[in-house]
Amino acid sequence: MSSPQLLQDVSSARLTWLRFKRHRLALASGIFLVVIYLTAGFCEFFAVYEPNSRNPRAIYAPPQQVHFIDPVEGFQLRPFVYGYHLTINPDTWVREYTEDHSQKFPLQFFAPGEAYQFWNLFGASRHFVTVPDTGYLHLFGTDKLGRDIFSRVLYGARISLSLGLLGVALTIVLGVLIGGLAGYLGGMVDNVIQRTIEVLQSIPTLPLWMALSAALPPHWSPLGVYFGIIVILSFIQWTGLARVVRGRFLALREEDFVVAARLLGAGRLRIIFRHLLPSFMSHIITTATLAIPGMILAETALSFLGVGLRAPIVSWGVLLQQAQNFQVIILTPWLLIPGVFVVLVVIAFNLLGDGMRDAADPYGGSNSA
Amino acid sequence: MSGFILRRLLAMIPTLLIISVIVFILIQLPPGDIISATLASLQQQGMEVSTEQIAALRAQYNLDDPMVVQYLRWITHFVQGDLGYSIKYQQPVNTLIWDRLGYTVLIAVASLLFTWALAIPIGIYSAVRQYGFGDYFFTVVGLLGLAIPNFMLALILMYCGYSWFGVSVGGLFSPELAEAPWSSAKFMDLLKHIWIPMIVIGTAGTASIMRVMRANLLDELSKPYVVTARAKGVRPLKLIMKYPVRIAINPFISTIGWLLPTLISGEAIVSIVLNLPTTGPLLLQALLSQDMYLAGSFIMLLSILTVLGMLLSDILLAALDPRIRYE
Amino acid sequence: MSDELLRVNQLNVRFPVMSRGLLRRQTSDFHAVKDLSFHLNRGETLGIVGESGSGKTSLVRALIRAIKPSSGSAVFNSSQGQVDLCQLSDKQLVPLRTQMQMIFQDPFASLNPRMKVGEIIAEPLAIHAPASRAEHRGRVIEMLGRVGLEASAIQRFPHAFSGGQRQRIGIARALIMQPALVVCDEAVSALDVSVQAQVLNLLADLQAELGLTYIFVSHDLNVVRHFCERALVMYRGEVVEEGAVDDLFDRPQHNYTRLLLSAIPSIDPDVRLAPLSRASLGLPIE
Amino acid sequence: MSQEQILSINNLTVEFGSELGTQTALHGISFVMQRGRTTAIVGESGSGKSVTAYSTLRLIEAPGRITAGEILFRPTGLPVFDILALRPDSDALYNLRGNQIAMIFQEPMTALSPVHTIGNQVMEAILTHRPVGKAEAFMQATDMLRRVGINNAAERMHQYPFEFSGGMRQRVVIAMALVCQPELLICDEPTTALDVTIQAEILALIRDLKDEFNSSVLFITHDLGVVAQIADDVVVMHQGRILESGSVRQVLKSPLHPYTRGLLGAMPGLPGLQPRRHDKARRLATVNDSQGTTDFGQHPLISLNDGRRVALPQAKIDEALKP
Amino acid sequence: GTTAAEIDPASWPAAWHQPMATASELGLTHFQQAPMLAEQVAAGTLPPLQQRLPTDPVVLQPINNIGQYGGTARIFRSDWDKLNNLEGPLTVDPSAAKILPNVIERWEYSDNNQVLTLHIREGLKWSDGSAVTAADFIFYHQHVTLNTELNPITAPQWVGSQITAIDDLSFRYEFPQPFPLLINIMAQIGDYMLAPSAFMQQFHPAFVDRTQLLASIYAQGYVSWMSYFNAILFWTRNSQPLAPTLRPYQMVERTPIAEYYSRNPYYWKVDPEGNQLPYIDKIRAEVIDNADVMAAKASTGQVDFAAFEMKTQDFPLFKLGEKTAGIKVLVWHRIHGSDVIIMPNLTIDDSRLRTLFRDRRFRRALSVAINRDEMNSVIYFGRGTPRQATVIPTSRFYAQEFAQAFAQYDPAQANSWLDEMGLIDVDGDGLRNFADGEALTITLEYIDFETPKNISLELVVSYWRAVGIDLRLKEVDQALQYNRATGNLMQMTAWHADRSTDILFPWQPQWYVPMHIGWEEAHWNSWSIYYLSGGARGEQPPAEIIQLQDWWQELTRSAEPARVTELGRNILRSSAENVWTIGTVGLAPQPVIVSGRLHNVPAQGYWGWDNRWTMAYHPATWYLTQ
Ligand SMILES: Nc1ncnc2c1ncn2[C@@H]1O[C@H](COP(=O)(O)OP(=O)(O)OP(=O)(O)O)[C@@H](O)[C@H]1O
Ligand SMILES: Nc1ncnc2c1ncn2[C@@H]1O[C@H](COP(=O)(O)OP(=O)(O)OP(=O)(O)O)[C@@H](O)[C@H]1O
Ligand SMILES: [Mg+2]
Ligand SMILES: [Mg+2]
Repeated sequence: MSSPQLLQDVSSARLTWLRFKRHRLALASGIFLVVIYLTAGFCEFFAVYEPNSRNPRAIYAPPQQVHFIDPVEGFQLRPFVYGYHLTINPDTWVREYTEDHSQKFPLQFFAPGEAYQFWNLFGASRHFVTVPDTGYLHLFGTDKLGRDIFSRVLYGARISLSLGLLGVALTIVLGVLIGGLAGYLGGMVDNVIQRTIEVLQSIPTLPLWMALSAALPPHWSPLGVYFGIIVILSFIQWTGLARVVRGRFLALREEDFVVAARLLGAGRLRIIFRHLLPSFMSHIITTATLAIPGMILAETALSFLGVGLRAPIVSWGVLLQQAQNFQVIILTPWLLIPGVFVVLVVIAFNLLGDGMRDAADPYGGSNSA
Repeated sequence: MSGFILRRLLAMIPTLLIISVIVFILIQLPPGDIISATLASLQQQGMEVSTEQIAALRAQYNLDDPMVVQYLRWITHFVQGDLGYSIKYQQPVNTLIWDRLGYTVLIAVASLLFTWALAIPIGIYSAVRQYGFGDYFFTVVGLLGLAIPNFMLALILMYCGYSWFGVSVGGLFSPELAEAPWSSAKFMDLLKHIWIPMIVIGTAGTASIMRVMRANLLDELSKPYVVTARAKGVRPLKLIMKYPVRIAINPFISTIGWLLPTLISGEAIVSIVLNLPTTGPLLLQALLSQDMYLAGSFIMLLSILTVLGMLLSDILLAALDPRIRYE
Repeated sequence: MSDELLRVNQLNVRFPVMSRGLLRRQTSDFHAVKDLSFHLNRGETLGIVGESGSGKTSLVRALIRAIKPSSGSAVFNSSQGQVDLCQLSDKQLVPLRTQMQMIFQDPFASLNPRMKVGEIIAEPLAIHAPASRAEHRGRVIEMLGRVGLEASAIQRFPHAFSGGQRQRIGIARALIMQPALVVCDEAVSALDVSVQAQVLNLLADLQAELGLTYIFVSHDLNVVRHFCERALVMYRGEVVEEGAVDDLFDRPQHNYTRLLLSAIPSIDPDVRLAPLSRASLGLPIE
Repeated sequence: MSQEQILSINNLTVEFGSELGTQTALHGISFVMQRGRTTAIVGESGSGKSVTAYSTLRLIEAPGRITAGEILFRPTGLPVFDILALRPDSDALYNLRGNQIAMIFQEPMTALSPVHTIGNQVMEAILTHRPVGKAEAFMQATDMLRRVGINNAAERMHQYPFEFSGGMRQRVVIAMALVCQPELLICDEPTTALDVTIQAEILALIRDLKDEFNSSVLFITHDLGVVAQIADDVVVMHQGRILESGSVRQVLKSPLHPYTRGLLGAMPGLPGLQPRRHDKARRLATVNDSQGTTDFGQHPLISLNDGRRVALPQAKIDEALKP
Repeated sequence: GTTAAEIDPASWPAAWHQPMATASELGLTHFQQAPMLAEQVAAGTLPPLQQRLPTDPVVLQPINNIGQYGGTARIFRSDWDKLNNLEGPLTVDPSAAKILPNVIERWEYSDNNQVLTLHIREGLKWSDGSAVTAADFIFYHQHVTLNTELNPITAPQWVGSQITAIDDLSFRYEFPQPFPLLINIMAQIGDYMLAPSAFMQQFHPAFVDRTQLLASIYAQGYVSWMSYFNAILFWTRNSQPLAPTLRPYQMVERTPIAEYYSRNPYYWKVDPEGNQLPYIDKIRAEVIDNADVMAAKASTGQVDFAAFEMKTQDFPLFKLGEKTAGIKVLVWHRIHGSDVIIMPNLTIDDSRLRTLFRDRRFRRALSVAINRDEMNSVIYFGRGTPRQATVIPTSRFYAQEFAQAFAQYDPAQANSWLDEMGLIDVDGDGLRNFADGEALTITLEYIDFETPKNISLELVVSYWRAVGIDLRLKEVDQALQYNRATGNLMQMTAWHADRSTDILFPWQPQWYVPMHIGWEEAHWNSWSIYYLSGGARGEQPPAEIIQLQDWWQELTRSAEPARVTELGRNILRSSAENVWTIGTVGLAPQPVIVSGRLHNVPAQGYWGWDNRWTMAYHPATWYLTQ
């Protein structure tokens, strides 16, 4: 039952937005994702260091605390961190770090720091936040080689997040193309595609991914591996989408407005692009949004198994690979910080997708996938 | 009904055949082969190996036959129940696989039940209290389960299990009981260990099931027959359980089959972290070391399990939904 | 009348019945329209009545080639000469689409919710008469005026209109190419009486104005009697009776027609409804 | 409220909220139903017929809300009470639903759960309200199925809805509603989805059963023909308001309100009540044509001496009453 | 803590440095057995102890206490042979410097070192009670070593060799050339020299009907009699039969989860009080593939002994376990000359890289570009020894300058050598290019195995990047490592420089002389192949390499100690000067985790392949308390 009077003058985009806005969590997630994607996009600027630069004075160093109050000078507006004082405990062999109050590094914003190549386009050295040359800043601590986790998380975000997007883009292309073909052509083609999908879906995903990743030629460059992994992850995922697309195609093909277009003499392409695709675009976008976190998690899983991305590429999965053991929890829990980001992003994408699903398609039946 | 089952069984055959081809290609893909891996491990023990020895070994394992011949040999033996010989473990695959497969199924089923036990009531609750605080709360909790990478959660739980309850780290049994015959003590021991993988794998699937349950229920709740029943004076709890839940359950049953691959995948990761005697760790080893019969048989068996799971869910669905049964 | 627009001969429509399972083979077929023949004159309105499932929709959809009839012929006197609609390929049909159009039952489902009304109505022009957008716009606005909608409607989406208004949009789309033949499959059944009346009036006006020929499918006998000159009564895929509406309604020959007529509830509370029983008419019960 | 009145709706107001604002579905409607009679509500789609029926059983769900009014119900031999005042989880409410008041819905195809047997669903009403065992409930249900004209009722009890044709399903729905012999039966467009021939059978059935059980019926439809055939009293609704009410003859034969007249005029086949010969030149009257508007203002209902009520200014009524 | 390359020999009992004493030498006449066996003897399923022990049992001195019998030791599968140590013909001393008798009581070389005569201890029995005789050696030599089905290519040292029985307990090997190093082999991988012949003949087609044998083997799912034979002999199958052994424990069962071992009732060593060893009744070796899980289990006291897969970097975790789980963390020393050595492939097909790698300045530059002290502190907590790959200090071939050559961190020097070679960064990306401007990248393939290769190499990447060398790492699978190393396909690889003791260095100086092809080394494969094939295949090495091979040839045949030392040093000096391989940090600490209930494990020891890890520390004398 719709209420024509009220709907009169509301555009569909606006209605969708109104509905979406009602999901506070989805809205917040969307904002969070925009922020983190921006940060990832400009990670050279937001990171303090390059992902592979090391601070030999800080191996497995815990996060530095940002201070505002100095014991001598009292409160000061410019926050600062103290340097580390390292002792290796002879009994426990643990590297124990304490704050060295004789070393004080004020945080500087938009100041020059470690030089970098922005997107490999031009050189620059300004960072969002940095400390003077003599000091170091490790907001999330450091890893086994003294690399800054904060910076690595940001660089990792670029890889992991873009991997999700590209993977899903590929999934969509494959899913829509193949599903659409099956749904539109029907008959033999449909049958073959349907069987193929069934077969692919009956093979447990992880073993399949493992097998495929293990098959990536070892002489591929890290970038090649990156794209290889994307292809592998999309290899299974498209099937789900294709099924949905096919189903929708079949259903929509019988919808009156599509029949009407056919009776007007519209050709196949016109029907597909003017009528069918727009009708489930919102559905596809939602599905895609919900599929991205799956990709990100899958990447961490593959990295965990050692068949995913590999150094010097820094992804969240690669970072978590360092954190995959018991000792991390006990001794260096800050190595799990990339995991926190994975969790946040995955949740955010899911909430966003949920919100979009509820908001999308105010007229058409938005039956769940 | 039996005709239905028979038809579905027959339909499985071509699917499985195609899967077997894919699996076979898959395990042939990676560079290197098991013979080199074997030689590598021989060298690890200090033995010297020569090129001639390699050739001899390859001949022993028929590795130089054409692909098609190798495939046919593999699949005919497979069908006869001979899963081949693991070169890495120097054992017939049969002796390696069944226990592990059993535990995999056990864990998968336990996780599935756990997921359902958790997700369905919560899904019902959030549907009934749509947009309430509980709805949001459980959605986020459910998503947390989905979002925490399995291996991380497993590690954290393993640590908690050890430091709070003194559960031995890793494994499905305490060492004393691992090989003991089944007894109540062993069963209790299993329960003491299985909760970690169960929770880890289970929570990963909870979110999606919760969501589907909620969506299905919301869909169902406004269906005319539910309104009809309400108008009959049926009390809310009974009403929900008898109608919407009953029908909203159907999609779940139909997803058992599709869930299995996910569960098995989750199981693989968790088992590697926790060192469970299931297919996951062995499969990883087999894949990495190119033990193709082992890896191939594993993937094949898991796929058969999945296909059977789908069959099972179809049968259950047919049993539950008269419309399908009578078609 | 000599000015014949359409002649249908021995038309059959069958739907394949597929088996489930792996190969989805066709096991049998459902015979929805059986050996149907009739003719239609230019400017005439032919009603088709019958109970649900009797094959009305199948018949008209086959005529307009939304589905492919399995056998028979339907000779159409198009502006290009006589053609057998049943023999043409989809491609060959495209130019003919301007000469025959359909108005759908469901005013909600038949308009693409994602297109603006202007685009919807202009779609036939875009397909068949490539011209400037401005030209199209002019014709669309003119058409909108004819069906009684404001020109401002072109900027809006279908959801902003009531059922009756949407049906007008559908009519505007069907008529913009000035087709000779218009098929209305339950075009007013989903509408409220008063809206139904408006739409029926509109269709009648347009017919007078443009010289249209209608095939009018309905299960409402009163409507058919009001709107059509001739009617076919369909029963289980066959025409059981055909004739001028008044003859048909006043002197039904076939038992099924009698049954139908007896089931029409009179608007007069004093005329009690006394439906004939199927059994007494020798018709099988559901 | 007199003994002869079984139901009295006073100033019922229902609102629906959405992200775009609140929409009032019923603007404080009032009418009474006489015991043992059939009252029909007519009106175009969206006029608030279903909402009225749902309100009577307190079936309005969020985002809908009953914001004002009372629905007084007087079961035979029991004191009158306000349905809207019942607590949402009170026994009285559950006793009301299905036992004292039963409802038949528009869509026979979807009003039955596809995965439960017919027997199960018919028996449910009995088991919910009567202290009887399953065997007894089965007997009663079978009996009721037989009475609504289902052959082999005992066998049919074990079948599923999809094994029934549309007409049969609607019979089952009727049986389900009547099995507890409610005093008030609400039918929300029970025949709209059916073929005319089947509609005729169902209408006859409802009429017969009503007499047999001596129930009162609230019958909702937009088909004036059906109203003429089944109703004793008629309420005409439009956009959440009552425009006219009275006995079926009063309303259909000498309508006062222009809207009612418009509706009647729009029916092909009228006036003259005889099927009219084909006449292309004649246009159907529509509400719009006759009134130039579909907005009938917000006049209060005025009761006339003959028991009818019309929402028109007194002057207009007088004008209309002039021969 | 010590960064001691050398462990004071006095930290072990004096007796361990000598040939093992026997009961008669110590005047022991009464022997006791484990209660577990006493029961079996009482039940009549086992002969009395006296009949099981050899005529004059060997006496082992426990390092701390006389132990107590009983218990099941929980370990990981990778440590099975650390507790159930190899009992070869000969053995080594705790410093991994000397060769000591074991199964073989005495041996004599002929003057020309071409004939080796050996004498087996009297009354020694396999774990099934059958006697150990010369036939067991002869069977192995003639029907395993020289069998072309089991070993299609005879290893060079065995070509032309003969074995002859002298009597039941004495036999001799004869070789066409002098072979003084045979005893090194017999001490280190003696498991490939003898087998319980009576038992194993049942599975050898030379002794039983081949068709029958094959039929039963195929029925069990094996593909060849050879795999079946090996499975029985080396206990790699999961069910009976398992070959009898001389080790302290016999495997009894093998499941996918664990392996089970039970004491060998015929074990031939006793403690100074006459108690038959071992003390511990049983071993359960759990199969775990994930090294992190192992570390977790070991640190929480869930195993009694763990070492092989324990990583140096995990010391803090283990140390934490000392507090929370009552384990002991012993710091042993790996006897690897360098924990990680990097090998540029001098015979790579790519001619430009080859030219580069063959330029000594390049290798030296790469070496001095590495900050070994930092590596030592980052990876080894400062407890390793920064050094090049060379023998360990206890070796007779050791010289400090070999260890220190080009091992000082000196990036300026590295840069100047690289500049001198014309490797200039022409495109300004901070990385050097070939003289013609082409990008210079080097790919290093490795497997992360045994020593901390991954982290070391990650550091190396950053050190080299600092001098403009673009190194890319690729972790590969074992199979791939093998293929690519032996196929001369790798530009660079890394391994750990074991074979750095006097036991193995003279016999397998593979890091210093191209004389071997295996999965470990890839720095001069074509030259090795040329050498091994007698010039038929591979590539002829330059003169200085031929010189190395000649020196080594002479070393293996020479009987004159001074000459041997000189030849060895010649080889090592060449390596020091030429930096054939680039070492990092050696003599690194190896965590050895011992649960609170396991005793008599030496606090210090050398850890490595050369001495078979624990063999010289007599795990049979370790015991469990409850
Ligand atoms: N695509 C199809 N596949 C199979 N059977 C079909 C299909 N379309 C229609 N039918 C069957 O053909 C018969 C005639 O259907 P049709 O839609 O023509 O009837 P109708 O007279 O238009 O009924 P209604 O009044 O309900 O619209 C029906 O029994 C229907 O089930
Ligand atoms: N669930 C709902 N949400 C929002 N608005 C509703 C809802 N149900 C009913 N309404 C509104 O209440 C008004 C009355 O609806 P109602 O269903 O009573 O109409 P009706 O007269 O029964 O129409 P029909 O003949 O189509 O059944 C409608 O305008 C509709 O917009
Ligand atoms: Mg139809
Ligand atoms: Mg309604």
